[in-house]
Amino acid sequence: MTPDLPPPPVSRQILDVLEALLFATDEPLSTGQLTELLEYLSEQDRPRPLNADTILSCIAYMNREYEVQGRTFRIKPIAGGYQFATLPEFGIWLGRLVRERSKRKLSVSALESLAVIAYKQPVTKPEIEAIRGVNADYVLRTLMERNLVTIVGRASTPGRPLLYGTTREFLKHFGLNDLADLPKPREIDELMAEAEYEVEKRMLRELEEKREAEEGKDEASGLHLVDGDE
Amino acid sequence: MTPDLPPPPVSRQILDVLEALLFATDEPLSTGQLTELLEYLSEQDRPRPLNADTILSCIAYMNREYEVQGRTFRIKPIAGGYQFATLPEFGIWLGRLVRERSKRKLSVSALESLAVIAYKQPVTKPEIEAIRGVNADYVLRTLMERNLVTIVGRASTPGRPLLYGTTREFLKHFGLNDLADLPKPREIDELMAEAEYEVEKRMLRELEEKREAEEGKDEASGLHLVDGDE
Amino acid sequence: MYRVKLTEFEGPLDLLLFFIRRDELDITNIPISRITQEFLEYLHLMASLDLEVAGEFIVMAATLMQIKVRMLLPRDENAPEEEDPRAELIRRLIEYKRFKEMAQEFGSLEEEHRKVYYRRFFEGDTKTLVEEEDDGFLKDISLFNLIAAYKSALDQMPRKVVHEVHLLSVTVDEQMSFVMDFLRVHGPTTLLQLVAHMVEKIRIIVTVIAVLELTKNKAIALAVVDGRDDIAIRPLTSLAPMALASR
Repeated sequence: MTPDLPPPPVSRQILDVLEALLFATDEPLSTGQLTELLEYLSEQDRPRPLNADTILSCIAYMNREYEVQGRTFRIKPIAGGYQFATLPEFGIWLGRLVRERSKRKLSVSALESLAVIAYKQPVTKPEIEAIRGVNADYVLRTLMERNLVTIVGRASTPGRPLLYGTTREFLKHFGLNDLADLPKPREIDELMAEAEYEVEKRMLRELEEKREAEEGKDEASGLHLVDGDE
Repeated sequence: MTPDLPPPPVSRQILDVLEALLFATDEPLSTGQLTELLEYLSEQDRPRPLNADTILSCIAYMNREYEVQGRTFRIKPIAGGYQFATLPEFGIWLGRLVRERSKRKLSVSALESLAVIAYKQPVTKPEIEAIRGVNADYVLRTLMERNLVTIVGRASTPGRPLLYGTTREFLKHFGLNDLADLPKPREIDELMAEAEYEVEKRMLRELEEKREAEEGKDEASGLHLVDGDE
Repeated sequence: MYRVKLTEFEGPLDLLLFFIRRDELDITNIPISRITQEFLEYLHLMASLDLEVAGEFIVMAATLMQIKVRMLLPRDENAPEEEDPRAELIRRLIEYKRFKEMAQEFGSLEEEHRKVYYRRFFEGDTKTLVEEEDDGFLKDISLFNLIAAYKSALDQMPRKVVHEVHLLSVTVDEQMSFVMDFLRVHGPTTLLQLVAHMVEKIRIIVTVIAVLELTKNKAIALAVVDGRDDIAIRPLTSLAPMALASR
């Protein structure tokens, strides 16, 4: 059914390792980097010669395989290296994915403002800005667009500034029944403070490591009772 | 050359879109999300029926293809969705390449606390502490910082303590599809029975040792501890 | 005497389980004096190494001694079916042991999954963006992220916020007129253009309020300016003819 491919330029094992490396990397890999990584292969498994040309012919071979097998991705040269990429004709489908991805995260500053509003509500913009030290216009707008924050009234202070508060949507997202369910400042401090016990445990661990290093001996686990003075 | 595959369950075009989507996603996609994304296909191109089962049979079909074609990755169920992942046997190569925070091993105290939270969720901090017998502030904070655990609400008991539960990231970290995939903890009865059995084992061993000592002969069984004096 | 080699224990229960495992004791029938003795020796050792003994260990030592004493007391004949003084501790030990086992299972799951890698570099993929309405903005943001953000906001709060309160005679009504006048003169504008010449923050704030007020009154309409942090403003009510001519 599938047209036959010429024999691979190197062993299947090398092709497999290359494929896995290119699949899992978080940045394009240059032929130099790939050569280096393949050097971990045992002497007899290594491609001969092991150089950039070998790598390039492997990549070309794999791409032919993907084409013949009707795969929707190829290994592409990107930024001085090589990387898997889906074929451009699927861009419209990936666009839908990416849109969702880019919307996923609230920015740090939006999250901080949201937190301030949640805890201080009803709160005016100047109050939010006083705590965060920066202009809050943009984040407030974003949060309101996302229906996490809403205008809840006006302060009775001069100028009658608008008051902001969180929405039902906000409660729903964080699994809260009502605002009283928000962790209290005291609880937050508890969560954020390092337990003293941990400090001791770390000390103990360090001591232990030092001793082991000194004694230069290996040990399994737990309290070891050693027959001491004899 | 390659063994023949059965005919695909849907048109090649649908398989291609699915493959491209799964290849390009950085988050597991659920069958629901995939169904939704496929709904953008024109009416006549859409798989019929377009539901979770159709998606699942497509994924199974593609994984068979990858296997037959000797690919080093598969579509894997994870955290309620599907995502491409490398086969574990290539982990050793990728470990050299990737130094990810998320690949960092969890400490014993983190694993213990996670176990308690995973099985008892939603669970309060005092409950976790009661089971482990130690303060849980630090470990809870670490687990939350790594997004393995989150606050899921408040208990209705006096003082309304915060409730903790595991996250999607938790499932992803352990390669689980959902909480039902967690290994089952042993029943208390079984542990009790085993404890008693251990005593018998010990008695048996002592008996054994005594006999061996009497016979003055060496032994092979790993049960025996060498005591030095001859 | 024994020399004791120290390693890390997850807590007093972990230490007790260690003694039980090492000496192959029956967890359901703990020899309480022996265990108490070993436990105290361990604490003593920690103290002799100048390690501060964590509170949990001291509480456990007290519990053990209390159980020991209760074991020595003659049973009250009248109290029917008095529970073994060790029962609660045994329950806790078994419960803990159970989760400790699961922690080990988690450890091997983790180990197994550490060998699996996901694709992580997507820059090469060509994506064609599609307009859709958005949801899922808060996906993956937990309550913890929220409170961490709150704490961070408070921590970074400017140490001294100098509020110079000098009374500015600026009112919402005034600024509403100003906005309408501005629109009359310049035609459709944007918020930034509107406040461009203003120096006092309070004046800007009041102007923004005025804009919102006018929006509410349907005197003007607002729209997001694409790609910029600005808001477009256009009048909805009919303006003086000169405004139309000016653009």
